[in-house]
Amino acid sequence: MDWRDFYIYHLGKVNESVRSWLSAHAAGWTAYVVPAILGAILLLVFLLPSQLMVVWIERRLIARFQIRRGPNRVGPWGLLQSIVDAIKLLSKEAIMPRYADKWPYLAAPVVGFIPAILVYAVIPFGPDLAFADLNIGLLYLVAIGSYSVISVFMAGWASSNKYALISAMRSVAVLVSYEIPNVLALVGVILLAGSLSLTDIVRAQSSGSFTWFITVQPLAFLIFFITASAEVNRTPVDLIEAEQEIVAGHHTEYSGMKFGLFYVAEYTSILAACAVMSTLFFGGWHGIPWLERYIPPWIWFIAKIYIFFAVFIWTRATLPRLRIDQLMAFAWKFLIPLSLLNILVTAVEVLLIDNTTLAPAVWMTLLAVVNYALAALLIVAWSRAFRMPRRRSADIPEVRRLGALPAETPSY
Amino acid sequence: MLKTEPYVLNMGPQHPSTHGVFRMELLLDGETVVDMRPIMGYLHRGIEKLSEERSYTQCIPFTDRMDYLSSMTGNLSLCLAIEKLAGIEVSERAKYLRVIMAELQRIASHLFGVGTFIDDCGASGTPFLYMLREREKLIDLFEMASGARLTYSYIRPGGVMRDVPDEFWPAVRRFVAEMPRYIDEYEQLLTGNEILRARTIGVGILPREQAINASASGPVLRGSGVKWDLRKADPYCVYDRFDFDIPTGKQGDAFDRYFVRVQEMRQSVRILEQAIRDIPSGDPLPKVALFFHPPAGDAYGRSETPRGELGFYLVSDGSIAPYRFKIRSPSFINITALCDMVVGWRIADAVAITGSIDIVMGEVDR
Amino acid sequence: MSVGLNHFLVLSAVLFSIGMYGVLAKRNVVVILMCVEIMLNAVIIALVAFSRFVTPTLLTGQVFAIFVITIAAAEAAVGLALLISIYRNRENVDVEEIDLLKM
Amino acid sequence: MITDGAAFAFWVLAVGTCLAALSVVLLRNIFHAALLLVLTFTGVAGIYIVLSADFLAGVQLLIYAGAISILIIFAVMLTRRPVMTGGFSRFSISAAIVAVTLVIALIWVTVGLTDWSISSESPIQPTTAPLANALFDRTNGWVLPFEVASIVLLAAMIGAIAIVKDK
Repeated sequence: MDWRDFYIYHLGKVNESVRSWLSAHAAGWTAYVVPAILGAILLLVFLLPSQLMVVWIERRLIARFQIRRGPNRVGPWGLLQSIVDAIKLLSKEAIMPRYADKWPYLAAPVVGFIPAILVYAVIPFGPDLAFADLNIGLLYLVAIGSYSVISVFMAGWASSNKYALISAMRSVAVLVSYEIPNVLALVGVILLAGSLSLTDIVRAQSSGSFTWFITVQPLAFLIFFITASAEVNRTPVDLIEAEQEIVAGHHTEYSGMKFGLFYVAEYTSILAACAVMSTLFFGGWHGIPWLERYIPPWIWFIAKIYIFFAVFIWTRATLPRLRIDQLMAFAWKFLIPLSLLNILVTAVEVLLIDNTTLAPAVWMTLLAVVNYALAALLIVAWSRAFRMPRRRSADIPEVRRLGALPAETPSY
Repeated sequence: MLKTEPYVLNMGPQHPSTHGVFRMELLLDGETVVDMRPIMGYLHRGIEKLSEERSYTQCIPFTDRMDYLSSMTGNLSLCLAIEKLAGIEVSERAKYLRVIMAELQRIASHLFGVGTFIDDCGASGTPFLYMLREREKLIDLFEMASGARLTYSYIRPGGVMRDVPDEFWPAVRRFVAEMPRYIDEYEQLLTGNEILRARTIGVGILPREQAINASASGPVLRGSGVKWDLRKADPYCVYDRFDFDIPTGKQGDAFDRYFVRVQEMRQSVRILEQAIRDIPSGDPLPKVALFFHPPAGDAYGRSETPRGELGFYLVSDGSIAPYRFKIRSPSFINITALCDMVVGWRIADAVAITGSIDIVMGEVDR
Repeated sequence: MSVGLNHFLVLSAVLFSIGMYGVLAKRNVVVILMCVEIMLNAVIIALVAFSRFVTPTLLTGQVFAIFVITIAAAEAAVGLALLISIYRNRENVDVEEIDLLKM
Repeated sequence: MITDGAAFAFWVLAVGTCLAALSVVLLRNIFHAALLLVLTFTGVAGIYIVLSADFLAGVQLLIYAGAISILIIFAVMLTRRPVMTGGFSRFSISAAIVAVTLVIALIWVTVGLTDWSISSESPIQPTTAPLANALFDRTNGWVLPFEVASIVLLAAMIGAIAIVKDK
């Protein structure tokens, strides 16, 4: 073992070093098991404090946006507030509605939590710092992400609460609709990088002809940002747990740590969405060139995650919420056509790249200018043509025909 | 559409977006509201009956607790009714002070109403807290004048409780000078916001005729395009001396009601500027005894509160207490039009429309 | 004990039969659709197993599997659309109740 | 052949998948059945990974667990509780006989009678790019079936909309 492998700059080499040492000096199976456990511990070392930090950051930042102070009582600047909240959640009574469908009700938080953690398996925190560098990384990411619907649906259906049921119906409709532009927006990046592996995609963003993909994929990034915020339930598209309408959506009936698991899963997947955005569009672990020598890649990456998280908080603090039919119309009539056009344009560009004789720098600048202009043009043109639905969902007489409330109120 | 069976959803009395303990019984088809019934009474305290056991001046604290977001105008309405019943004269300075308080209160109440409305549209509290920032200044002003922050009981039959202290005037001048800029800030944040416009324009339309037939008043009526404001139509205090406009909406949707409120804040600032400039000196204190016996008869006094026409119908039998104390509360009457506005829209719209009416349950239930 | 082609074929056969039993024995159309999906999955397992063990370098089995999945998606969409259409007209999704052609 | 770890994974996945599939068939609550169907699909995806078909496993998770099971759950939701029971028809006993006969026959034919020529070559490991080459190869690829499949999907989509659409 070389001591330089344990230099904090390259955390990923620790694992590699341990693996090679074990395969040389210990039983064969330890070389598989020990690095895996080590990786899981590293991941948790990032995730668990991040959970607490992120909740604190969100509350403090939102408070700033709202001219308040936010939590400032427990610990310095209220830093320990999240821990206290966690303890409170743990000590709360676990209530289950009498008519709840028992095992889906109990399983839903876990089903929601597992995929949220599993997503991190493929995210590269540094050059060698991915838990599993799958060659189908992006596909895995999208596939695992689609499990969150099932969790929401289980919780909503099983808790025998009408608000939760409405939330379940919404989640199925919204997440299925937003999955499509979400995946389509990724295709542009896949075309440019020529790989599904997230490590390869990050490497492609520093190889000769490319810089960060945000320079050539602005439209895809915008679409991905919107769809990602829909998938992780952030305002203005957090219809699944729209507080003002359906109380807390699918976790209305959950208390104590069962609610806490939903909460943790939500923040975990928000962080995952931020991580994916910085991986795909903002160069992953790459940083500012002349600072890269001094600051380790994984710090760059985590910094990017937190910056994106701040952007999510910003949108949450600023915008009102869309209505469900407007949200669906937005996905189907605005995001999907634009993401399809983006694929078309990117595919043509990738074909041209192979046949061009221009210098990479010139070519990339040209592409960036063209893509930004096209993105702006498309967004403006499409938003002219696209109108949010503002009509009633049906005419009053037709709605009235469906019935009326019984004359007497049932009970007080 | 699919053949579905409508189901009943009880929204409230405990629900994050029903203002206070209001309960909506919604009949839903999927997410579309098929029928709706407002259920009130969770905050009923029997104010009308209680008032019949008390002297006229003792009734004033009840008005604080009806519309707790605009106590001043509640006091004013009742005092106007009592003065009409008993024939009490009010000094000029008291009239101006009443106007100043009523308009400050209108701004404060509209700030709260618009803020909660934006909250109901799904914003996570930021506009609301921006508006509370200014409301806080107003509450400080009221505290200077009356000593209370929410339940003022400042306006009394025949005048006001006491003259405002000296430090009130620079503070109110500064507020009046600053307020237009803050209103611009809100409009920047909200009026042009595409999501808010999509959520509110065309939503919850209350047509002109329907608004009149429902006897709606205040921003709900003016949002539907009816130019009716008691300050112009039946001027009380000294409102006929001021130059101001009555903003009206175009089609009576939720956005119009929001917009009318914002414009009314601007007009209130205009009135305040004139009232502060013109206020005469003198003694604003009441010239009547604390307990008085109005002549037998009846009177209806009303004023334009932030929510509409708040009227008190008083019947006197010559004794110290009113024989009959009837309240016409604008929130209660405006909310009767809610069903027609909500049917055919989604759950989210039902919440937004309820927010756009700006009800205060203390006044609805009394 | 090493796992070979036969293991996968047995698994495929068992899954297929389970699905088949469901298709024959259940009354609810939704459940029948679920069972059809299980049968399709069993078939894909066999295809991929052949691809893995008989022609490991050709990938033809996996290409077939992709086509089967495509068709399965189309089948699910149309099947559920039909189901909803039937439910709309009859308020029932019981195969023993919606045998209209017999009348 | 297949390493011991993978054999262990196979047994766990195979038994789990079969149990889940059996529960889909046997449970009367079709909401539970739909959830177990997701488990079945996930197990099958695991089987694909054991068979070193990683791209296919991803597709399985995305299409089956992510899309088809959601569609089925949607159908469960749209057909309300009174008809939500998953009872057995009057053929259930004969169906059981057929199914058992089928499984015996299938195993007998495929495992007992047929002699498969097992290749000893190791499988292609990252399958994504080779799969794309196999699909879109100019000489002996599957471009035409691929395009036909896309048209089938389009037709299915339009057909589904046409069936469900309001008249």
